[in-house]
Amino acid sequence: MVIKSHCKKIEILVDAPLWRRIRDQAMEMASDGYTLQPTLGGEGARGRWFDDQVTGGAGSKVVFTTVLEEEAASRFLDALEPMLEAYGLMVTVTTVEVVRAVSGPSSNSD
Amino acid sequence: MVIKSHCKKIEILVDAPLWRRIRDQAMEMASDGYTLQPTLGGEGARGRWFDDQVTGGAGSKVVFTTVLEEEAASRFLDALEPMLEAYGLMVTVTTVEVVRAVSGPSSNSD
Amino acid sequence: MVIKSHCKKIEILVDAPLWRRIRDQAMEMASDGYTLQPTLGGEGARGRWFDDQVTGGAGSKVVFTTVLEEEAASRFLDALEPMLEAYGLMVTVTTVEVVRAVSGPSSNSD
Amino acid sequence: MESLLSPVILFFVLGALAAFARSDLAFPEPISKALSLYLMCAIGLKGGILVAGNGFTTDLLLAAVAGLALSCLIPIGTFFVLRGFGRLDATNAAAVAAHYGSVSVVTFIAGNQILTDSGIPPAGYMIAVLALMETPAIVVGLILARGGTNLKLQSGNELLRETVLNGSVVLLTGSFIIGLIIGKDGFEPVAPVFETGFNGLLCLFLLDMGLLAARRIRLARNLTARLVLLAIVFPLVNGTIGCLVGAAIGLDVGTTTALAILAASASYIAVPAAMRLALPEADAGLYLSLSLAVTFPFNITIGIPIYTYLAKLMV
Amino acid sequence: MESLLSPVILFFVLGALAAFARSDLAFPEPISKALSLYLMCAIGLKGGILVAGNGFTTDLLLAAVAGLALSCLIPIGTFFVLRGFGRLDATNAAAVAAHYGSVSVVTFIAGNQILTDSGIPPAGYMIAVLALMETPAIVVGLILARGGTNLKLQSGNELLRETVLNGSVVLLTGSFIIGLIIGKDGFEPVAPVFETGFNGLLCLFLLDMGLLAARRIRLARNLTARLVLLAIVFPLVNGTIGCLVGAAIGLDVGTTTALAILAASASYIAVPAAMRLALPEADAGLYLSLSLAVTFPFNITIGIPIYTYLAKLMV
Amino acid sequence: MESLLSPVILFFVLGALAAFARSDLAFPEPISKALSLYLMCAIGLKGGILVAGNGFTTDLLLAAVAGLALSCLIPIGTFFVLRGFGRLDATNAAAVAAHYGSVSVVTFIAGNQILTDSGIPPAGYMIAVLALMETPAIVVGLILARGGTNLKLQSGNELLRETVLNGSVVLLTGSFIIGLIIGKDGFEPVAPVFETGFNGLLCLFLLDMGLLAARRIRLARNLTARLVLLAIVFPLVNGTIGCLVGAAIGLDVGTTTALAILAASASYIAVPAAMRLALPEADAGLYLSLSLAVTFPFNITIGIPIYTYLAKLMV
Ligand SMILES: Nc1ncnc2c1ncn2[C@@H]1O[C@H](COP(=O)(O)O)[C@@H](O)[C@H]1O
Ligand SMILES: Nc1ncnc2c1ncn2[C@@H]1O[C@H](COP(=O)(O)O)[C@@H](O)[C@H]1O
Ligand SMILES: Nc1ncnc2c1ncn2[C@@H]1O[C@H](COP(=O)(O)O)[C@@H](O)[C@H]1O
Ligand code: NA
Ligand code: NA
Ligand code: NA
Repeated sequence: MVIKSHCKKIEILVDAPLWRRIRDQAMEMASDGYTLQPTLGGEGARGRWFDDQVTGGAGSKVVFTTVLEEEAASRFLDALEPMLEAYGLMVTVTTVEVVRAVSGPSSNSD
Repeated sequence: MVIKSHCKKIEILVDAPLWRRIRDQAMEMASDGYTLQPTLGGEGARGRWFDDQVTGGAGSKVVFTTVLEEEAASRFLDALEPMLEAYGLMVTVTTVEVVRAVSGPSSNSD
Repeated sequence: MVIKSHCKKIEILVDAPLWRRIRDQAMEMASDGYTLQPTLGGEGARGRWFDDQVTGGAGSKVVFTTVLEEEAASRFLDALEPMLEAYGLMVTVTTVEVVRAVSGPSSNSD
Repeated sequence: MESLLSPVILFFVLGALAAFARSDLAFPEPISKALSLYLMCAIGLKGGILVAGNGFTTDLLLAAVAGLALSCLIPIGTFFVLRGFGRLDATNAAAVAAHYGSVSVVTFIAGNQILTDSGIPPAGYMIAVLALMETPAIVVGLILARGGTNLKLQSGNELLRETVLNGSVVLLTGSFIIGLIIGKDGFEPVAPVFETGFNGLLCLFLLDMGLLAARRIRLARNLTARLVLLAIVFPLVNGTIGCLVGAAIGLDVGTTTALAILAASASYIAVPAAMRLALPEADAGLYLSLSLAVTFPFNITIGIPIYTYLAKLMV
Repeated sequence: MESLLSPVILFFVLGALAAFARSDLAFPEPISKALSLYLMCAIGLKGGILVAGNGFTTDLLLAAVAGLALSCLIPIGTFFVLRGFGRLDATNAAAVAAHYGSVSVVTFIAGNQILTDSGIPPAGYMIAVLALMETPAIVVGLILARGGTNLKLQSGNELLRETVLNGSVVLLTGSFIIGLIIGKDGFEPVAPVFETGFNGLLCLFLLDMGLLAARRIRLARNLTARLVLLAIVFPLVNGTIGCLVGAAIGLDVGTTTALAILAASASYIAVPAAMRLALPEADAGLYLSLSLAVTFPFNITIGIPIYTYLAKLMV
Repeated sequence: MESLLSPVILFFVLGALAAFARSDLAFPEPISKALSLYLMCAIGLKGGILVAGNGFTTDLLLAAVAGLALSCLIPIGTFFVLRGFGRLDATNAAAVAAHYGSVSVVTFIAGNQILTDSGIPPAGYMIAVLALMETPAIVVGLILARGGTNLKLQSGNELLRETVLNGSVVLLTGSFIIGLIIGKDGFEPVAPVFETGFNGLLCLFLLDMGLLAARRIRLARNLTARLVLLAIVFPLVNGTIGCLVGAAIGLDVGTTTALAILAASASYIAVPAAMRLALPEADAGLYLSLSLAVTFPFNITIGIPIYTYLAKLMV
């Protein structure tokens, strides 16, 4: 059992058609994995939205989560910068411990 | 890019028919947004439940998430108090950093 | 209103057919509840997966969340150890505050 | 007893057995929801077309008044029995009472099918009566609860949305009106979906309801023997009253039985969400278990044949 | 006006009214998606079978060329009107223009149904024209946008996937080809689902679209009166152009009307996701509101009768 | 080769091509699940009604014994080949072997359809044989695995739930029994959904399976050339054995072919979840890829015509 402290869980609320770009960015930044979760709707400065599968997901969002080590996380956030405005991303960063069988959240670790 | 530290992510597990009341409360407390996520089921002191869309969601729950600054968060929690018991809410509060293009999680901020 | 600090929110990404075993383990460790959430897909060292309900959920995962007090949490994590490898679990532990109407996250508490 | 061997009932029993045996058989929730929307559309259309054919008759008016009266009075009776014999507090008694005053669309549909197969189809206008009976009991329930607690709906708006604007009420009423407008001829091109497919899809839905009802009973807590007993006595008593009223106002056997089924049945589609909103401190597990896991299976299997028998006696 | 009282339109109106009244009536999203997939399969098959029966004709070729030309030219016209009168920036104008150059499968299907019921069915090959018109406007829109911004698709791969490999395009084209292969005889065993059930399922889908369109308009922001006006003027102008072109190349009344409907309609299934990817800084709420919440209901209720009338005048 | 051009197969190919081309075409998961539940209901009912008509015959008994024997023995053979030639460890070999011993309902249904269209329909009781063959291989697989590892099911309860109480087994068996009870007459009112609609919905499901199978192959890891080869050799060998056994016990051509299809097919609905539970350390991606992404498409397109040919030779 490996418990890795001080990892960063980065959760990104992103429009459904755009999540693959976030993934590509994350995988480049030494992330070794991600998980996608569905949403039902929400509201923010850009208005209200609800999940709707008819319009090809143009108005729907998903939560993209990746857990990274501190340093990789900050590089990833920097890489996200140009997308923040254009894609209307909502990003939260939480400090977590990760428990896995063998390696840690990033491949080049302990 | 604006990185705001020490924000509070408040996640509320609430019965599907009641989430709009939580939203109204949150929006009053200077929250500038929220996100809803689906659940599959769960168990607690009030027993076990599973998602069931036939009975109008009376037995289903959703996760209502809103990110607030520290002070707004504690006002929001106070405002939730009368609902905690009646609605059977399960509330968790996590300290997070928020990364957005421009403003922070609450409209009246930096 | 009871606000309990320093609780541990344990989130476990687990294959859909296996979540009941995690629950049994959690309920034994003085957890007083859990919540299940759906996922859409993900990727890790064991490859990529996507939600697929036809194959009996063999390839799908769910997020099992339980909030425990610190000491119960570490006992729970120890009990999970043998499953980490075999089940391919991804576990994150976050420190949270819990707000409930009456008791705390574990039944034998303040 | 023949009707107990109809595919519709057999699928319900299959679902219930599967859930009791703890099989992992389950319908995806969106499918359950879609099937229930479909059934309401189809039954609404059918009602509208029948009424379009026969016109608005005095029978319709009498049945409507009778239905409305039953849905307002039944909650009052059940409320006091639940308070007394059932030992529930006012809020829970009122919430449960509202379910029994309202109606179960699926019970009505199953009954309608069985009666039609037995050669005594209820009048088409009973579908309008069904729609009328869905919501008044919610309001009566809230008035009853208000005697016992200070909590109320945060806005009249919410009450409106959860009663007359409740999805199932809107769909049933809307389809009924569309049926009135298009009539038999306009219905023809859509009949393959809404008529020919009805029985088969009803089977699938009842399979699902069997699963849901049995699963609900396994989750049930706070279900005392007294309450379970009441969940069987209520439909028997209300069904008998329905028969008496139907016979008194001169309805035919099938239509009288339909009125009895409406009186006997307890809502589990329209009312639960309304109660969760209006009386959040009531125990949702309780009213869902009673209406969905006890009264519904009872009516589907045993109740409907009894009400049919009684109606035949009385009319 | 008869067609306004067809069940298909009435269900659309029911959905829209329910959403405006803020009823909680809603279809589960997977069901909406499944219904739209079903409709595309069914219409594709039908087109293929009709063309298999009649062979590839010069009419088909002419209509295809006309359709392609319209879907390339319409975005250019709308783009400049949106920039000028509509006061949109280049990115948003281009994104909206792409929607109007492309087509709405559901509007086409509803029109097809109405025309067939009125005894002037469009030629089967119009379904091939429909498929051809889905994607060119996306490319034209991107070229128009490129004048105003530096952002582009991250890879040609993505553009390909979002245009010719877009799910709805693949399904429509694939079913069309299957229809061509199996022909009338091979279709028979699957006809109960894809033909007999079509009308009824279309009703359910349009009920859902009424809900979605009205809900979308309630969420709309940044919708100026000028833009709403354009979302009504565009279909009228493009529909008229479609009629003129159809008449000019010698199509019959039904087929001309179908071409007009294609020209007049705005995509809300294939194009929005492509635009979200290709022009992420454009306002998705804006183009969805215009195409789904304004133009679509306009075409379904008022537009189609107008184009039919014009086609009858011109042909 | 005619059968390769049936709509059912063409839709499967369309789905596979769309997924290979990385189109974003996808069915919502609840719809896939619902379609598979529907197909199991429909095929179960059909089997029950056919057996109700013909009674329990010695043929039925012989076929049942043969089916049971095959489903117990096939995993043993495949296990050792997977260990040796396939180079898998005991756990993975056992998990894969269980899939090949069990059956694929969808392959059976597609084969049944094709045989019926070719005028050699299999006996109705083969649907009972299908149900019987679903679970024994799971138990055999676990016994085989136990030789190589200490891990076991945490409770016999779980094993029970995942074998005889597995959703698809319960639904198939339950519908079969309902079919037995209601017979041909009771089936009539539900036939439009369960019979008339069957072919069309099967097309939609196979479109979806084409998408899933191809997507699965794109995700596959640890798939060696040796294993892919085995996933083609296994159905060929098992199918041939099935033909031999069917001919030996005196079944007709269609029924022999059906037995061969059952032997040749590999489960991907009932077994995977059971294996995930019972042998969690086995690689789910591996057994899903082999059964769903290699053997299933092979059987659907090439295998079934071969088994039909062999059966015609041998019977
Ligand atoms: N304070 C917040 N808490 C939770 N979710 C938020 C918050 N602000 C924005 N969001 C989510 O992020 C989406 C985009 O935000 P915005 O760009 O502000 O419209 C919203 O629609 C919400 O779903
Ligand atoms: N310790 C916990 N961890 C995670 N979820 C919980 C916990 N306790 C309660 N819940 C969730 O909150 C719901 C209501 O809790 P209760 O009021 O205790 O029945 C439960 O059904 C669970 O879904
Ligand atoms: N760094 C990570 N961040 C988020 N999710 C992850 C991460 N690593 C793995 N996962 C999830 O856990 C699953 C199993 O991981 P693995 O065992 O590495 O294949 C993956 O398919 C992902 O859904
Ligand atoms: Na009642
Ligand atoms: Na157009
Ligand atoms: Na087999």
